[in-house]
Amino acid sequence: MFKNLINKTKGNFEVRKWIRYGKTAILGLLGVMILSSCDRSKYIVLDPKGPVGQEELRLIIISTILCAVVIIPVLAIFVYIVVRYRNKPGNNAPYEPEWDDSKVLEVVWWGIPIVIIGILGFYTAKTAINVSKPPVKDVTPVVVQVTSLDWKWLFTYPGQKIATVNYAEIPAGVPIQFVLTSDAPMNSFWVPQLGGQEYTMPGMAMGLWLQANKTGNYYGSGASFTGTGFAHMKFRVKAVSQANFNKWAARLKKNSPALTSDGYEDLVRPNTVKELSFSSYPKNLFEDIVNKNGGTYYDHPHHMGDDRHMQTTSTHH
Amino acid sequence: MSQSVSAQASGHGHEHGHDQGELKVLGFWIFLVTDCLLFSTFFGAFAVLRDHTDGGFTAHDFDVTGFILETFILLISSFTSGLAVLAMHKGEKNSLIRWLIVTVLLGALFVGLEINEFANMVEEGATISRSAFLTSFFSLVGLHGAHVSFGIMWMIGLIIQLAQRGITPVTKNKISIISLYWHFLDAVWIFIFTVVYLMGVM
Amino acid sequence: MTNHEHTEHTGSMKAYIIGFILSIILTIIPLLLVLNHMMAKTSLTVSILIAAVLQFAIQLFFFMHIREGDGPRYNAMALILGLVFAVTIVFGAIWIMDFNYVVQ
Amino acid sequence: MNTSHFFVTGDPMIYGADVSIVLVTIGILVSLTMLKKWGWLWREWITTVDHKKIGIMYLLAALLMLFRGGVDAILMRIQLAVPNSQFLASDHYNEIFTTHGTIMILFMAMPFMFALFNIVVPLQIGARDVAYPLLNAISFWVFFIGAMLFNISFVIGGSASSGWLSYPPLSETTFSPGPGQNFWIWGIQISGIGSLASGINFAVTILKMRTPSMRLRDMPLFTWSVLAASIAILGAFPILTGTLGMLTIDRMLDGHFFTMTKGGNPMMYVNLIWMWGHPEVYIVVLPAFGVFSEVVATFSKKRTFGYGSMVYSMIAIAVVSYYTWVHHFFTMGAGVDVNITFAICTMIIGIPTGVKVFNWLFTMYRGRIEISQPMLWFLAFVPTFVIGGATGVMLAAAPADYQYHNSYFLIAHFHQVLIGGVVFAYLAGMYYWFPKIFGFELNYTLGKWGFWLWQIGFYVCFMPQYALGFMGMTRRIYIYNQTEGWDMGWAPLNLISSVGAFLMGVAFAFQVWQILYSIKYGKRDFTGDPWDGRTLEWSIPSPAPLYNFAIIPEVKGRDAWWYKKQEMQQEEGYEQETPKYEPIHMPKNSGMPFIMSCFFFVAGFGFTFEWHWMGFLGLIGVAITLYARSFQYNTDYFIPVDEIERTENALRNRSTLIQKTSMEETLGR
Ligand code: HEA
Ligand code: HEA
Ligand SMILES: [Cu+2]
Repeated sequence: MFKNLINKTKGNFEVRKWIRYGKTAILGLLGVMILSSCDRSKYIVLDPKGPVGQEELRLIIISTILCAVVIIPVLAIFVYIVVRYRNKPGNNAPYEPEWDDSKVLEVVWWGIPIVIIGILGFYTAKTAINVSKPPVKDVTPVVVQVTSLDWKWLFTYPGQKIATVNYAEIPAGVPIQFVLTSDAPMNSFWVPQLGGQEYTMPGMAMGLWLQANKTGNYYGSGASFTGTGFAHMKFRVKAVSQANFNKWAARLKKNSPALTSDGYEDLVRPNTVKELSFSSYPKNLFEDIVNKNGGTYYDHPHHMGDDRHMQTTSTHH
Repeated sequence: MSQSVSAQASGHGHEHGHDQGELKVLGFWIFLVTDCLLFSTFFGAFAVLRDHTDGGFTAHDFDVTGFILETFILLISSFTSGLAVLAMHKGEKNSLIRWLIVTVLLGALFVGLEINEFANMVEEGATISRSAFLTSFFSLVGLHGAHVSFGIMWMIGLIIQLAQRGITPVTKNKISIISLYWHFLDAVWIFIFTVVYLMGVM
Repeated sequence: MTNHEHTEHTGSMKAYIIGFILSIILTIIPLLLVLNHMMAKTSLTVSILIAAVLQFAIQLFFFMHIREGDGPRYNAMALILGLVFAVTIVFGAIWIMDFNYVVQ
Repeated sequence: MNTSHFFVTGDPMIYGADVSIVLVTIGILVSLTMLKKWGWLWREWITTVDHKKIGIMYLLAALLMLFRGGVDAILMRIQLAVPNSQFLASDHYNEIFTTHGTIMILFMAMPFMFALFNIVVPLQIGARDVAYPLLNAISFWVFFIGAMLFNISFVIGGSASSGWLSYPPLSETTFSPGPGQNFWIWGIQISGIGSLASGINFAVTILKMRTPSMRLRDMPLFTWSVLAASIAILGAFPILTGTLGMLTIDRMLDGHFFTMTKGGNPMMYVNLIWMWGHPEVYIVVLPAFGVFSEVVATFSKKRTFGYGSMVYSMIAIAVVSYYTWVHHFFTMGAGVDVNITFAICTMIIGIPTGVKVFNWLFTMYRGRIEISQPMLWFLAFVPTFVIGGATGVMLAAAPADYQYHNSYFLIAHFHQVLIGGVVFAYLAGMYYWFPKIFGFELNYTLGKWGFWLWQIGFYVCFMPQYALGFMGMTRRIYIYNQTEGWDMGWAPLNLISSVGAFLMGVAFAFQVWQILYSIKYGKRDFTGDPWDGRTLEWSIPSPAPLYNFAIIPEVKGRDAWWYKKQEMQQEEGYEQETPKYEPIHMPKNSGMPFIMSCFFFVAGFGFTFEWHWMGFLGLIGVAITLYARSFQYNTDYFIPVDEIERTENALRNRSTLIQKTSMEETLGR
């Protein structure tokens, strides 16, 4: 039966060789396609434009290297063993069917991953702590409140008292404290080139530090599924100089319509809209949104803008 | 084809050096452990949501005498189901049936009191859809109540079987299993008593 | 009848009565503590939880006969693992839901 | 409920499905009647409590569901192949990825796994059945009915569309009214009962039903993996039951566990569902590890290296997998301390997994590697799974995950472990144990076509998705490049990915062909031991007789059958002593599991459409069947000695007979 199998294998060798060529060709093609579509700027996660994204990219690279350090040798050993110990006629590699134990080897492969995980764990912790703090200390941050709606993004600026939909302008070089909530199913706020995402959740005001070092238009999108219009929940984050930012805010104050309570009710309705700008919004809009969805049950440790009198009628103390 | 054997002789499986009865008890025990995890899930939700009263009924408003009564009734029924098992081991069928009936009655009383408690709350407007706290309360306590009710139906079935067949290895095994179940429900109640009621009115 | 008499969960009248009395006592103590507001909140919580755990143990040992049976104690192992998981579910949920909102 | 929406309308694809379902059903009913097979179907299959037959039914169901889930996948890939595609509308696409994910994991991977449990475990431990044969049948039927309930949503009522784990508030009535979400809940809830029962059943079977001479440390590694998976099932599935129960309470009773208003907390659902969901993915992968442990040892002709570590690592994975769930929502702001803790716990899983990989490699080391069909899948598994695992570790680095979460990088990761780990392994297991169940092998040439197409298709489909993740493409979008003038350059890679999906589709078609072809022409296995196996299942004829072992086997350590064979060879003229049979105690067939699950169907269907009377009627039916069963005492019988003798002799004669004819055939060819 053994021999039978071997013969069969041989018989199919041609086919296999052919298939293998095919596979190589396709993989090669794939590589070329990937490379050609690869001006690096398309890989926005790998091309961060701010300190948070950079910090995260560093961790991505570290983790990739640490994994590669084990994975590549494993695969090499794997190929070697399979080739060396193939059951084919004339293979005189040693055969020890009873050999099943080696303390040394076992220690090695419990040990190496432990070390790797130790190192990776360390960097993970370090990065996690770093990105939970403002990226630079000596510049006063700007606060932008973000509310995800079905299916659009509302940005309110407590400092400037202006509001936008589906785009946000921010000053470059200034840490931005995004404060996130949702008045619809939870979404996730993601601007890959500035840094990682964070969920927007009803009743909760979540903090996310981001910062752009270069001016430009950055792609942002919702990352957590919210139903029919989800695919259209893209937004633009435009980083400009501080001076231009101030000018822009002033222009909005002057030229744009106000967002009224009724206007907000309109926004809440499930549909998609284009970019909008507003010169003002109802007082405490964001706080009200958070509270109406259960925000009163939590203590909010960081401020939600300049309206610090957030009610904390929380029953637990 | 092959002759059929009465399951009375189902001290079978000697070929494996163990018997069906023991096997079933182990399986049931493991089931109870998983049931315990089911309750934990509801306990977890309750613990997280217990303050989320939305301005309505709070844990301070529980009827203290009601739950104290329920607790003692269930405790006593756990004891009587134990007495039933003792009677069974002594081979006293009538006494066994009697203790089971007492247990069933106590269980029914417990369920009745619980339904009454729920009804009173609902009357006050404290319904399951009033707040997250109440949703988690009714679900957790109701889940336990449903378990007790199920146990009552089951026990009645066993009483009938005992009356029909007397104490056999099979019925014996069934009784051991239900008494396990009954004690388990008592154990779960202890935590409901403590976490839901006592910590609520505290 | 069969050869498995020795594995049966017997337990004696005495054990049941002791168990019963203990569980009554362990129910009354926390009740008194709570109804008479005898302690500060944290210590009160801890005490009544301890009473509950003790009572649970009594059910296990006096009524459910966890110690009996021969061969490996798979039932005890299952129980212990189950309790570890149960604690994880409850306290894990509490810990994770007890937010501080700052990922970044 | 508005009954005018009872049948899903307005889509040619669905009309097509309606028509073909009706036609196929009629076809099946007619042919069963014409061939007078109703009685046979009832006696031999529907009422069976034989673990082998139950295993076969699981296997068929799993393959069917692989097809259904695969068609979903193909539809998604057609939609995503080009930008601005109008092939599927948003809601339809959303339904499809929801059903795809749900079906693939709960109704494909799980039954495939239970198929192997059922087929292999009792045979490997020298048992005549599982601990609770009737419960086993209940598990199957309950699973099957749950799966069917979920599947009919395609044509009746509409499917769920809020993702395979249906996060609230999206899955609450406010945002997902109607039966779709209910189908999802009840389909999973009902089949979940079956999974939990199987977990109990196999845990007890393994602990208690082994042949008395088999110590735990002699157990084959597949059996160990089943034990580990069962432990994880017991820990995880009650949480699923509870969580779905809460969602039901929210939807049916207007509760507020997870709603936005009145104090509900949606994140609590996310927390709970992953307490189940994360162990769940390890539940399906642990038996996969077990399959490969058997395959590698058999086809390397060598003892498994590091048996002890293999066992410990599996138990460790089963337990530690309970402590990693937060890695699915690192970005929900549970705090730095929580994230770091769970990131590290998650990475720790890589350690025992790595140990397993190394031990497989060193099982092959100094062995004699036979590249048979099952082994082929192992060779593909190693690189695929190791890379997929490595990307898992990258995801586990919490702050890096802020950039990967819900992107196509994640999609690529989990398909790589699910397909490379689970699907490859279960297919390997199917090829490996196929002769044991059916008595013939699957054709190698066709199998190789299937294999290579799967491999190429897999890499072509999923490697580009990692890149897409880095390009910022998020999951669950039905369309791209359309709005707001963003051209993110996703089009070429998506096209490539879709090509890969089609290749996998073709691969699957080859496998179906392979099975059909081999039914007729496959090499018959008359030895009972086609691979020169090591464990007990190979010591009995293929297919195994009803009672598996006429004599309960005596085991002298690990790889019992391998050493027994050596013993037989060494002792010149080894003559098995004439066996002295004893009557064998067996459970009787029962229609109760099927009837009960029909009532479950009624209940599930009623609750889905919020026809509560029907739901409760169904539940009462379930209760009554249970009650009736409890009053049944005449449930077992003995197979008498002469019948055993007859069967055994027939088997022996058949094997010599077939041996002869097949020799002639081979010579003739
Ligand atoms: C069979 C299924 C399966 C398996 C086995 C795994 C295995 C792993 N998974 Fe995966 N995972 C899924 C199925 C699976 N996963 C699914 C379905 C999802 C998404 C669900 C959804 O959102 O819809 C997911 C999502 C997911 C996330 C969430 C990401 C997010 O949502 O943002 C994370 C994060 O930590 C993760 C991590 C891991 C890790 C660390 C492993 C580890 O177990 C891998 C271990 C293996 C190895 C590491 C390789 C071999 C080891 C060595 C050779 C030793 C040395 C190696 C090192 C030290 C690096 N997975
Ligand atoms: C075991 C689990 C499993 C398996 C095997 C697969 C298999 C496949 N999956 Fe799936 N997938 C999931 C589990 C799985 N998936 C989960 C859990 C999700 C998340 C869902 C969610 O977001 O909620 C997901 C999501 C998911 C997405 C993301 C959708 C989105 O977010 O928008 C995509 C996209 O490419 C995808 C593709 C595929 C493909 C191409 C296959 C292929 O391997 C399929 C192979 C194909 C076949 C086996 C086809 C057989 C069909 C035929 C033979 C018919 C032939 C017909 C034609 C060729 C027309 N899957
Ligand atoms: Cu996970």
